[in-house]
Amino acid sequence: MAIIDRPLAIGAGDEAAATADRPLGDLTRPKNSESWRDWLITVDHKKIGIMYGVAAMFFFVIGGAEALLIRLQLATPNGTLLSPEVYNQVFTMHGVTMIFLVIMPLAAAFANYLLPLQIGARDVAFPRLNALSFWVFLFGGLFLNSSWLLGGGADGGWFNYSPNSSVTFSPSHGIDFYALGLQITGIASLVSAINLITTVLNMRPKGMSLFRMPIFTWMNLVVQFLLLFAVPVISVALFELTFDRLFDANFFNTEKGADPLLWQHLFWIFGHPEVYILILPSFGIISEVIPTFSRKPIFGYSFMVFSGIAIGFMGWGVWAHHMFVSGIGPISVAAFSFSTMFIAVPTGVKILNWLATIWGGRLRFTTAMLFAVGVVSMFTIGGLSGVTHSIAPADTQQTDTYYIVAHFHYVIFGGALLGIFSGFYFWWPKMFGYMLNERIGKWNFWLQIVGFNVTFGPMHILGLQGMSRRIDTYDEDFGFEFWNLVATIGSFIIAAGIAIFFYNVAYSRKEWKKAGMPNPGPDPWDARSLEWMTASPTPEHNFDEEIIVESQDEFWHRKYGYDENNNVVRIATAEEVAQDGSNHNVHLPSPSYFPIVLALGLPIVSYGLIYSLWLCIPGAALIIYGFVGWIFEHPDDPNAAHDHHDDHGDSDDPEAVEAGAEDVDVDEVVAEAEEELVAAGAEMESDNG
Amino acid sequence: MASATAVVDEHAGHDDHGHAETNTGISNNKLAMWLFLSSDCLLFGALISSFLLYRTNISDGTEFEGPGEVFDIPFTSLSSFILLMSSLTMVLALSAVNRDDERSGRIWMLCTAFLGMLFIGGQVFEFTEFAGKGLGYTTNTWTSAFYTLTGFHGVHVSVGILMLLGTVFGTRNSGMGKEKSETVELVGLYWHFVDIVWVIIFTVIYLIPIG
Amino acid sequence: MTSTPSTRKALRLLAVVAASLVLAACTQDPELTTLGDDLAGPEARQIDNFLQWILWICYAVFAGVLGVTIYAWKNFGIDGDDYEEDDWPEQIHGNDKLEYAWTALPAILLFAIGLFTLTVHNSLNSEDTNPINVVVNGESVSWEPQVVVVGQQWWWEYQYHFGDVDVDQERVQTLPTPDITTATQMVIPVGQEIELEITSRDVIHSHWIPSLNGKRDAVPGRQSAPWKIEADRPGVYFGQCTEFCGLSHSRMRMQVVALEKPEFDAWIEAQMQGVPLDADTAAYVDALVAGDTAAPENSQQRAIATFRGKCASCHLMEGVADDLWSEESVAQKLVAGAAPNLTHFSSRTTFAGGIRNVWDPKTGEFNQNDLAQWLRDPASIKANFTELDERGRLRGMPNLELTTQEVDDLIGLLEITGPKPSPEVIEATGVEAPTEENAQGES
Amino acid sequence: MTATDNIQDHGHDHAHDDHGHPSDRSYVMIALLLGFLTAIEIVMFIFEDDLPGAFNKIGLIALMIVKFIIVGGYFMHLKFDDNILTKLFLAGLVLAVGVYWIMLSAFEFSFWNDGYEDTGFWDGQVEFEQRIEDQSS
Repeated sequence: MAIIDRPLAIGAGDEAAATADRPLGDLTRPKNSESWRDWLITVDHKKIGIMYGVAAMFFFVIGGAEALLIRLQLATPNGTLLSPEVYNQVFTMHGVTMIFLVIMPLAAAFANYLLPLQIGARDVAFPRLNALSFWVFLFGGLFLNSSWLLGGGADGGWFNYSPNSSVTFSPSHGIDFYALGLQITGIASLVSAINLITTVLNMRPKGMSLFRMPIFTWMNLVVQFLLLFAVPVISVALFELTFDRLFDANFFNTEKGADPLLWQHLFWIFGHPEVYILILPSFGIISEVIPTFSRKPIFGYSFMVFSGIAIGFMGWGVWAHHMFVSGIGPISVAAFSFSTMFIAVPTGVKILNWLATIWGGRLRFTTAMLFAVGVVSMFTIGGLSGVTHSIAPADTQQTDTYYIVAHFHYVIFGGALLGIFSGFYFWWPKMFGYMLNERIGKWNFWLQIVGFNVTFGPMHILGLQGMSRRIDTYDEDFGFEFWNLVATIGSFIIAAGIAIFFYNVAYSRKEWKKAGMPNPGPDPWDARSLEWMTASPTPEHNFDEEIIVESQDEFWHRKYGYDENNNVVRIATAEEVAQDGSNHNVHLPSPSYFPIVLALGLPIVSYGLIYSLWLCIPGAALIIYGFVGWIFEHPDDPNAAHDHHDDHGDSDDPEAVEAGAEDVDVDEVVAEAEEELVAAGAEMESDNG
Repeated sequence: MASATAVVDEHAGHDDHGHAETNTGISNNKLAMWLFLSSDCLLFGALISSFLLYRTNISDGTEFEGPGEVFDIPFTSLSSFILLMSSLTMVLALSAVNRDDERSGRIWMLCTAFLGMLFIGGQVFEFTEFAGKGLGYTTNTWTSAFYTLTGFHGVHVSVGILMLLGTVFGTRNSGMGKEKSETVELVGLYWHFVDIVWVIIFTVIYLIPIG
Repeated sequence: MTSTPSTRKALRLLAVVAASLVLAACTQDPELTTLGDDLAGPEARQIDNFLQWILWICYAVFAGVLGVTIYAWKNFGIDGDDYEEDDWPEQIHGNDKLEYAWTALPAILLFAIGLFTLTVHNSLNSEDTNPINVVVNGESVSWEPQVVVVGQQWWWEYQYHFGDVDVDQERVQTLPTPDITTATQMVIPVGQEIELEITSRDVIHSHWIPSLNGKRDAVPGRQSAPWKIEADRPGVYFGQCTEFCGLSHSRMRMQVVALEKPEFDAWIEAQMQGVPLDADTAAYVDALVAGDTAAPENSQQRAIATFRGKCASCHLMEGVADDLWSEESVAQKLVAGAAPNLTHFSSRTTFAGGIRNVWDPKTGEFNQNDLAQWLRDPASIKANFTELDERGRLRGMPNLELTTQEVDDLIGLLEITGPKPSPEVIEATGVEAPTEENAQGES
Repeated sequence: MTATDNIQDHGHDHAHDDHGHPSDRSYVMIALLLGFLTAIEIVMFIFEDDLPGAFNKIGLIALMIVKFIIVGGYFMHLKFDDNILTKLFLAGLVLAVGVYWIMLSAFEFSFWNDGYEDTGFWDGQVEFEQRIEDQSS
C-alpha cells in the first residue's frame, strides 16, 4: 500500500519481488497526462527538480529587485528613495529571500534532478514526500512574500536578533511572517533531507560504493546531513520566537530576565552550518564541471570527499564567530576564533585540488567552465576575507560593516550562485534537450563576474572605511560616496548579466526549435558521470535498465580506455554506451494529489495563527485531509500490473517496479512530515491559554 | 580503476531474504525513521537547553520560589513509570506481530496507547495544578521554557498515540500479521524515542535541580 | 590563449577596474576608518597592524590562485570550440604526498596565525586601568576610569560614577544615580585606558569608535565583558551603532571627545553644576516647584514653564525641573525608560543621536536652525515610531506641537545650559574628510 | 584508490538477523530492571539532603544514561540491528549534546551549581518594576 512509496531501485529485470498487499483504501491515484495539471500532481524527481528551479528563479527576481532597491537607495548620500521602514524590510527580505528561497532551493533543484540520476536510481526513496517538500517550500516562500501585501515584510534583518524582533519593537506582522514562513520552508528542507539521504544510502546500483559516487552526490549528501541536524535548531528558535510574539511567552523577553543571546546561539548553531548548506552544492557542481572540461579526472577524489565531510563536521564548531562582539566572554571568543581558522584548511584543500585538476588539462572554456573557474577564484577571495574575520581582534573592527557584506557576497554570490549558473549551462541540455547559446552565455558570464566584482569589491573598502551594515543612509562627509556609487553601478551590471541569462534561455529555445536542430544527444560535453548515460532530456523513467558500476566515473570508463602507452583511447561512443530511453515498459509511481493538498494547509494555518485562530480550522482540516488521503490513497494506478512478481528469471524484459508495495502505516509519514507541523499547530494552540 | 573487471552477475543473490533490496540492507522506511529520530535529538536538545538556561530565572514578583515548591515528584514518578512500562507493552506488541500473533499484537498496542493516554492525562493534570498555583505560560521565563519543553514532549506522545491507534484500526481489513512487522517496528521506534526523551526530562528537569 | 575578442575586452575592463580600486583606496581617510596610522587608539592601531600582516598573506594566496588559473588558461586552454578526438592529457588521479602537504601547510600557517591572534586578543581583553585623581565637588577622589555606556533607540547615554560603585555588577536600571550623565558624546582624558561597561535598555546595539578600538555589543540585561578605549591624542572621534537596532539604526551615532587632563578636570567641574540661572529666574523656578503659578516674565522663564509642562516628564534638567522627573515616570512613558539628560546640553557638540551639531562647526554659533527643526518635528530628522507600544509607552521623541514662540524660548534656554565647548572641539565635530588642522583637534 | 565497498556489503552481512532478539520474558525482565532503576532514582531524590550534592547529581545522570542505553539498545533493537543505525542515531545525539553543552558553557552556565539560590541579579529588576507599578496605580 501506499503510505511510503516503495524504493524504486532499478532492477536489471528481477525487480518487483516485494509483495503487494491488499490495498488499504479506495482512493484512486491520478494518471499522468500531458497537461499542466500533471505538474501539480507529479511525483517525478525531475519535474520536481525543475519546479524547484523555476520557483527559485522567480524568487531570485524578487530578491534581485530588492537588491537593486538597496543599491539605489545607497547610491548617493542621504538617499531618500526608501523610507527607513521600507529599507529595513527590503534588506531583511532580500537576505531571507536569497538564502532560503533562492540558493537553497536552487541547490535542491539540482539535488532533486541529479542525485537519483548520478547514482543510477529511478527516483528518490519517497517520491510523494519529495513532491511534498517542493510544495511546502513553494507555499512557505509565497507565504513569506505575501507579507509585502499584508502590511509589510519582516524588518529585523535575516538574523532577526531578539529583542528587536519582539512585538514591542516590531509591532507589525512582518516578523510573524518571517518566523512562520521559515518554519514552513524548514519542514520542506527536513523532509527533503531525510528523503535524499535515504536515497543516496539505499538506492545505489550494484557496484556503486559510496566512494564511487560523483563528488556532486557526495557534497549533497553532506548538505542533507547538515540540514537534517540544523533545521531542528532553527525550528526551536522560531517556535520560541513565535510563541513570544503570538502567545506572550518569555523566551526573549528581557523585561522578565530573558537572555537575548539565546536567540543568537540557536540562530547561529543553525546559521553556520547553513553557510555550508549554501556553498557545498556549488562545490559539488564545479567538481563535475571542471574535470569534464579539463579532460582529466578530479584530482584527489578522496581528499575532495573527505574535505567536504570535514567542512560539514567543522561547521558545527564555529558558530559563535558570528558573536565575537556579542559579549560571550573572552575565553569563548578565543576558542571559537581558533576553531574557525581551521575550517580554512579543508576549503583550501578543495581550491588546490581544483587547480590541480585544471593543471595540465585540456581546458575548454565553455560558459559552464568559465563560471566554474570563476567560483574558484571568487570564492578564494571570500574565503580569505573569512580568515580575516576569524581573527577575533580584527573582527571587532570588521563585523557588522560592509566588509562583512563583501565577504559573504563573495562566498554566496561568488561561490554558490556562480556555481549554480555553471550547473545551469552544464546540465541544461540534459534537463531540457537543448543547449544554451554559448556566445550569449559568455556575455552572461562576463557581465555577471565584472558586475559582481564592481559591486562587492568596493564593499571591502567601504567596510574598512567604517561604513556600517544595514544603514539606510549615510552622511556626505564620511567618504563613502564614491564606492557606493561604484557598487550601485556594479549591481546594475549584474542585473544586466542575469537578464541576459533569461534572454539566453528564451533565445536558445526558440532558435533550437526554429532551426530544427538535432537533439544534443545524451552526452553533449563528453562528460563523466551516470546522468549522461541516458537520453536528453532525461526520459521519465531515467534509465532503461540498471547500470552495473565498476568504477568511479563509470560513464567515462565505458567510453574510454587506455592503450599500452597509457594513452586514452576511445572504446565506444557515448551513443553506444548510453541508454536511449526507449524502454516504455517501466512502471513508475503514479502521481498524487495529496502532497499539494497537504502543503496548502500549512500557510493557511499560519495565516490563522497571525490573524485569527479560526482560520486554523480549515487549514488543519486540509492538512488532515491530505494525510488521510495520503494514507488511504490507492497504492498505484489500478490498471497497472499488480501481479506478484516472484520470478527472478527473465532479465531481458525489465519489468514493472511496484510502487508502494511495502506496507507501512499512518505512523511513518506522520512522524516525518507532520511531526513539526503537528507540533507547531497543536502546541501553539494548546499554549494559547 | 579503469581495468576493474566486471562482475556482471553479482546481484544474483539479492533477494535472499525476500525484503526490499537496498544498499544498507535496511529498508528505506526504517532508515528514514532513524534519520528523523536523529534529527529530533537536536530539537529536544534545544528545548532542554533553553529550559536549563532559564531554570534559575524565576523572579517574577510572585510568591513562586522554584519548582521544589510545585513539583509533585511522587506523582511525576508514577507517570514516568507508566511511560516506561508503555515501552514494554510496545515491544511485546512487536514481538507478538513478529510471531504472527495478530490478536496479542493488537491488544498490546492498545495497551501502549492507553498507557500513553494515562501519561498525557497526568501531564494535563500537572499543568492544571501549576496553573492553579499562578504559574501561567507567560508568568516568567521559567514557566515559558517549562511548558514549551514538556508541551512539545506531550505533543510527541500524542502523535505516537495517533500512530498506534491508526495502525491498529487502519489495518482492520488488511490484517496485522507478520507482514506488518515493520510498520509496528517503526511505530515502536518512535514510541521508545519519546520514552527516552522523557527519561532525560524526568532526571534533568524534575529530579536534579532541587539540589 | 583561446579567449574570444569579447572576453579579451572584458578582461581589459576588469584590469582597469582593479587598478582604479587600488588607486582610489589610497585617496581618502574618512573619520570612521579602521585603517592607517592616523588611528588615535593604541588598541585600534594594534588591530590594524596585525590585520595588515594577514592581508598581505591573503593577497599572496589570492595572487597564487589567480596566477595559477591564468597560467592554466593561457597554457592549457585548447583552440577551437571542441576537443580533438584523441587530444587527451595524462590522466592524473591525485598525489597523496601533495595532498598531505597542502593540508598540513595551511594548517600550520593557520596555527601560527592563531597563536598570534590569541596574543592580540588577550592583550585587548586585559585591563590595566590605573586610577586617576579627579576633583569632584571640590574634593579630590581617586577614580578608576570607568564609563557606563547605555544604548537605547537611538542614542547613547554615558554615565560617570565617581563614588564607590561596582558598575560591572549592576544592571543599569539599578545603578545609583550617576554623578555625570551625558548623551551621544563621551568625554575622556587623553592617555588613559577607559573601561567601558556597555549595556542597553531596549534592544541590542553596538558601541564602536573605530579610531580607538573595535566594537562591543550593548545587550539588554547583560553587562558587557570589560572593553576599553584609549585615545593617545586629543580630538573628537566618531562612532556609529553597528548592530541593527531598528528604524533609525543608521542615525544612531556617537562621539568621543578626548581632552588633556586639565581640560578634562574642568569639564568634570562644569558638569557637576546645575543650569546657570540668574537670581530672578532661580526664584521663579523655586516658586514653580513650590506650586505657585507665577507668570513668566521673560523668554527664559517662558521656556522654563514650557519645559516643565512638556519636556520634564522625560528629560532631566537639573535646577530647572528635577522635581518633575523620576526614573519611574520615564519608565512609564518610554519603552527604553530613558531620555537624554539636558542639564548640560550645550556643553556637547552633537544631538539627535549624534547626527546634528549643537554648535555650527564653521561659524561656532549655536545651531538654532537644526535645533528648531528638531523641536518642531523630531521625526523629520530622525525617523521615529509614532504609535505607542502595548503598554502605552513611547519610543523616541514625539512631536510636541510646539509653537514658534515656544521653540524660540526653548532654544534660548538650551543655549545657556553650557558651558560652551572649546572652538577646536566644535570645529572638529564637522563631519568632513579631515585636514591636517582639524584631525588633530586641539593640540 | 582507497575506495571501499563496505557500505555496499552491509545488506548481505547483517540483513535482518532477527534471531538475536530477546524473548518476551527477557523484555519483561528488562522492564523490571528499568523500573528498579527508576525506583533508585526516586530513593536518591528522597534522600538527596543526606547525600553529597555531586554524588546525587552524578548518580542520577549515570542512572539516566543507563536507562537510555537499555531502552535504546533493547527496546529499539539498536543492539541487534545493523550498526549503521546506531551510528546515525549517535551522530544526532552526540552532536546535540556537544553543541548545546558548548552553548550553555558560553552562557557560563554550570550544571553543578545549585539551581534555585537567589542570584540577586533580578531582584533589583523586580523591585524596580514593582515601584513602577506602584507609581502608576
